[in-house]
Amino acid sequence: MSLLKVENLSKEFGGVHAVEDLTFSVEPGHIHSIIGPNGAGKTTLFNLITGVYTPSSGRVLFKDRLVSGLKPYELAAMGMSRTFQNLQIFFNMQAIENVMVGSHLHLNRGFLASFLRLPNVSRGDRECRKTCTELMEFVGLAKYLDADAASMPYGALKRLEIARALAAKPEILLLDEPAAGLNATESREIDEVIKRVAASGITVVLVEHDMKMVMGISDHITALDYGRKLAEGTPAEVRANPDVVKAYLGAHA
Amino acid sequence: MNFKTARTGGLALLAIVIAAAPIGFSNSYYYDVGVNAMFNAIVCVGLNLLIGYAGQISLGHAGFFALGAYGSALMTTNYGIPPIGAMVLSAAVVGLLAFLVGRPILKLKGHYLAMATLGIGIIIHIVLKTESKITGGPDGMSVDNFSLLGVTVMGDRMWYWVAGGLLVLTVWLALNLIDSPVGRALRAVHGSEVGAEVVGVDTSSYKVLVFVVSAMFASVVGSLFAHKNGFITPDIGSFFHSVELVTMVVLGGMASVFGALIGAVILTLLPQVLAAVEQYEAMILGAIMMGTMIFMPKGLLPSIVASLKRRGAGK
Amino acid sequence: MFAAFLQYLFSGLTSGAIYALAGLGFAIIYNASHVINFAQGEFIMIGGMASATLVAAGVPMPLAITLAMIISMAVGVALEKFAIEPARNADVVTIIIITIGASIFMRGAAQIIWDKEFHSLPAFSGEIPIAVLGATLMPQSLWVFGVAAVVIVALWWFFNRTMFGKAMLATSHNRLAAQLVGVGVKKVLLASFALSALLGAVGGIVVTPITFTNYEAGIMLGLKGFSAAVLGGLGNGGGAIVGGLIVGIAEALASGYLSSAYKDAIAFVIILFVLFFMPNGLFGKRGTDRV
Amino acid sequence: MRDLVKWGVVAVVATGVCSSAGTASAAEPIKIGAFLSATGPASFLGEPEKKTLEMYVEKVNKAGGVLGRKIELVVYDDGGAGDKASTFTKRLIESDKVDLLIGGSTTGTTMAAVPLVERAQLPFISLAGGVNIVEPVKKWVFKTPHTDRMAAEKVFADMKKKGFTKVALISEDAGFGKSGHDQSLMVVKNYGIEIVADEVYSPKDPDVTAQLTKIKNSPGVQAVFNFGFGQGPAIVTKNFKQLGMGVPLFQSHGVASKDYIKLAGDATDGVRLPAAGLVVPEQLAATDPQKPVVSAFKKEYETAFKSDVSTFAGHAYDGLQIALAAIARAGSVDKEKVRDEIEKTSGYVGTGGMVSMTPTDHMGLSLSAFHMVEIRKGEWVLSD
Repeated sequence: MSLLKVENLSKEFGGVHAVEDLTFSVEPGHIHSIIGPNGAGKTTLFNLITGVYTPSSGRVLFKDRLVSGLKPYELAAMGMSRTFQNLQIFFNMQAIENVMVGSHLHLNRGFLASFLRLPNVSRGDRECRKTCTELMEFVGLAKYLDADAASMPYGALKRLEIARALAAKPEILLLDEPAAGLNATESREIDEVIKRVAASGITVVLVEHDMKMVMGISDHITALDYGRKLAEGTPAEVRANPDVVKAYLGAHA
Repeated sequence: MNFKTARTGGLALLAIVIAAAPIGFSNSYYYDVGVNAMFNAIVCVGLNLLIGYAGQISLGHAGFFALGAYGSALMTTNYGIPPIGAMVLSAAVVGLLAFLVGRPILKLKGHYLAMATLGIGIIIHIVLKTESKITGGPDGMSVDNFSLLGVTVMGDRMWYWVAGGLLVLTVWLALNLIDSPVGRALRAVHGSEVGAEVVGVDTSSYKVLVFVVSAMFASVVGSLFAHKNGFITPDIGSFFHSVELVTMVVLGGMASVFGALIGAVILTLLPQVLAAVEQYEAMILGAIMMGTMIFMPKGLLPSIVASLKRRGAGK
Repeated sequence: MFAAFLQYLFSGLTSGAIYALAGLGFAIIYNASHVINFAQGEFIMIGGMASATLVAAGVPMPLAITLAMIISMAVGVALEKFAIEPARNADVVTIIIITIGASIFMRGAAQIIWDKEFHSLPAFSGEIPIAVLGATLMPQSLWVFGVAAVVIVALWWFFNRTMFGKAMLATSHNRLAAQLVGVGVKKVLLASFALSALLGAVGGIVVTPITFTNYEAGIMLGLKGFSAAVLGGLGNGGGAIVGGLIVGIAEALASGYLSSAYKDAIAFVIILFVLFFMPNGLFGKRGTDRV
Repeated sequence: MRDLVKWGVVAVVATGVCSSAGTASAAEPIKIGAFLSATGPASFLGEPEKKTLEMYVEKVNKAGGVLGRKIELVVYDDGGAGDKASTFTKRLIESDKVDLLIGGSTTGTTMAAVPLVERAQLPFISLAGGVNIVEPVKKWVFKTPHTDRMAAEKVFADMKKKGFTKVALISEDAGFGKSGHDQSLMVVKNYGIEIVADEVYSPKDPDVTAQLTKIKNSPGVQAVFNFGFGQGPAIVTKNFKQLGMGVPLFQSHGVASKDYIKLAGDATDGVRLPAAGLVVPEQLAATDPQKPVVSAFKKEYETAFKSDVSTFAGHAYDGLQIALAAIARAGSVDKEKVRDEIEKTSGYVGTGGMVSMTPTDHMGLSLSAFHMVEIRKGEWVLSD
């Protein structure tokens, strides 16, 4: 049974099809990568799946439930979380607080309880701080535990977003170019993190340009071009697909 | 860690300052100014939850303040409702109104939100001015004393301790809130709405929530202000008062509970101090506002704290 | 019945054109710097007060008008140089408070430099009303329409046909890119303040024979101008004009057909409704968040 | 450098706060406190009032003061806001420890101060027009200007004399016009006059032809009455002429200042309004006891400030004179005695008319204190 199904999904912006009639599914436990040249519609696809955009047509099923049209926070409650290509960090907060926001759904969110700081709120916060500390260590941010988000370098912020997404305890995690802008060492570290995430049983959907990384860790790959599906299969199959090669290297290849 | 020490230390300091300030008060005028400063501080701490923490501007909060004041005045005078009941009812009505307008309004961003809240405030002001049969119009209306359980709050000294107690309570509540799951969600809304959404924060509800809460803060203080002053005019709901409240928050320091408090106190005292320079009052007030914001763009308290930290680090 | 409607329309157009001129000033500065200048109304006041007092002091009208425009521009440049420029990286709200502080400062200065009394200018073309289909219009209102029209054309020409104007627009779209191609951002900001101060002064001068002026005249005009600019969609000059006219006409029709006591409230209700359905105003750019 | 400036700002704020704490000590002079709307929407009233008080206190002091003591005047600007007026009243009472209070340029600011002066038991002379200031009578509260109601009554009496029975009302929605409007509606029936149109404008509206057109199209309107002050009535008057309304325009005493004529120009021709003798001193009958008083005041004010005198300045003058006379009669600044003496003010001839107060009348002006004045070719013409 597929965890996530995308069926005939389309999105147009003022007549331009960013995503067109796209169908694929993601199996539980997999690392499923979406690849394609710039402008292929990968980020738009993520935005459609996570409820940031509403589709022009087609549908998205998550855990066999129709979810297109739901808000991102509703999807988060169902177990879907993500990171962003353009960082969406809370720069007005500390690093650890960023991660703690990720645990939002798992804490006492009663307004009066928060206002009066009832014992269970402080207890929940203490425990949350502990798990979030572990998560930051998990993604390799141990030295930023006391830092303000605004003072952290780009590479660390990328990982901070992953930690935040993990704090929501998702069943499926969508990572939008987690290695973009990172140097080789940092990329390798992210690579490790993703593998460990997958090993912990979380399904990962990955958009990434770093082909070495994609080919190395993916169970399954969907290749897009101009919003349409170009090819699909195991890394080896996709690598061998002539259309993919053409799309990446141009018609002369 | 940081939060905890700031919370207990700050609260204690605040309580000490409030308790000790009257040593320098030679008569009840000082108490009066003190009460006004603390009333403004309560409104601003509430407003700061909206502006500083959740990052949503409102140029209409004086309207909610005025509704609280007139609600209490009308309910106690015309219907014999006890002041505490009138205060709670007014706050409930204001909360409901804020909820109803908040839903559509808070979808707007930045200057558009400023315009919409400004419009709400002005509409409230116009109604209070025009319906003179009920509100007394621009000439105002008088309000009875505040009494609870047979005790009547009268005189500036008594009000001073009531306002002081409420201010400490408000600061305590606000500090609790910002360091809680709800508070972090609010700050996350400021940081990145979509970032907050994807980890499960229903941002539009939280924006409405904090809008309602800050409006109710303003309403409660409005009610108390009406009882304390004994007479209210629609000016308290004017656009200028709204701008004044926002200025207090921004000047003192956005996203800082104590900053908003300090901003409120300073801007309440300033006109009293500047009254001595008569016609230069407006120029000096304007210059102080500009100067503070140019040299301390983050507001008084955050800038001072940052510069102390720098100095500490430099040693 | 039609004559009454036409008269309401004229009334609305007169007020609306005044609001539109005020709104344009907001739009220009917003365009170049994304700053909302709450001291815009004070430029209008300065234009009106300076010209009125100079004329009263015996200075010939054309010279008085020129001087008033220069004074206002100087104030605009000074505001940018000493208050906006040093804080240009600050939060939007911080800059708003700076401009509010500036408006308080200017009002305070005006009451000392001039006085607190009302001043007027003689109407440019006399005071004999023009009758149109049973309604009447003052010649000065035509001056306001005419000046508004000339200003719009001039601005269009400036922003679309001159190098510097194009550079100003470019800065608004992308500051970094503008810098890369060698457009001085600082110069653009300075120019935008000078330009909108000039525009404010022109507005102040041409409306003073109708509305009179005193040191506080800028408050209301600033508020209405802001409403006009937001209703039309920030950063869109044409939008500010349309927004101003809508506010003015809405007020006049509301006074005529509904309730004059609630005309201002009705105008704000209209603005609120527009914003509910068009969160970026009538002609504002749609903001798309890239995530 | 930046830090220096930063701390400079803090220091200025801090020293300012401290220095204000060290004032207030009762000394020899008689202290008169005033809170006036010298800025804000009512500065039209407050500014001339403030100038007048300052000028005459100085004059009295040059002449040796009262009871051999100098007068010290403490003035605060409430900006027309009730809450500010309330705080400044408290400051005048508690910190400045004034012996007597003058002020409240508007009814709203006056009423905000009333509960405070009643509690503090301090003689208080208001300069505002609202009838509710002295009705019901409050022990410590007096006022000098005519009430809005008297202005309305004077106008309606004049209309009745001219045979008008259907009139339109157009008033500003801020303090002065709003309470004038409400008072007008209250008394109009006594004159057999019907209000057939009732329109409102905001003090800063650039154009009111819409409201006037509505009035014009209301059937049977024989005259229009405008209640307001500042630039509003001038715009009403100009628009009135523009539309060729074809009926007489009546204004309130709110426009009884030359500024109005200056602003509205020849559109004011034929406008009628109730005004104190102050605006037409030279036209008063030689036997009129007001004639010398108002002539002198007008001359002094206009030479001192190079601007035309307004009736609002006169209110302040009257308030000060009544207060000083009462203090002189009381022989001390004993609050109870001064209050009693103010209440006994009788036959005082001021700029507003003959003032004779009683325990039930804390204003002491009669309708005869008002004259009907018509504007002809930019000049006030007495036209009772």
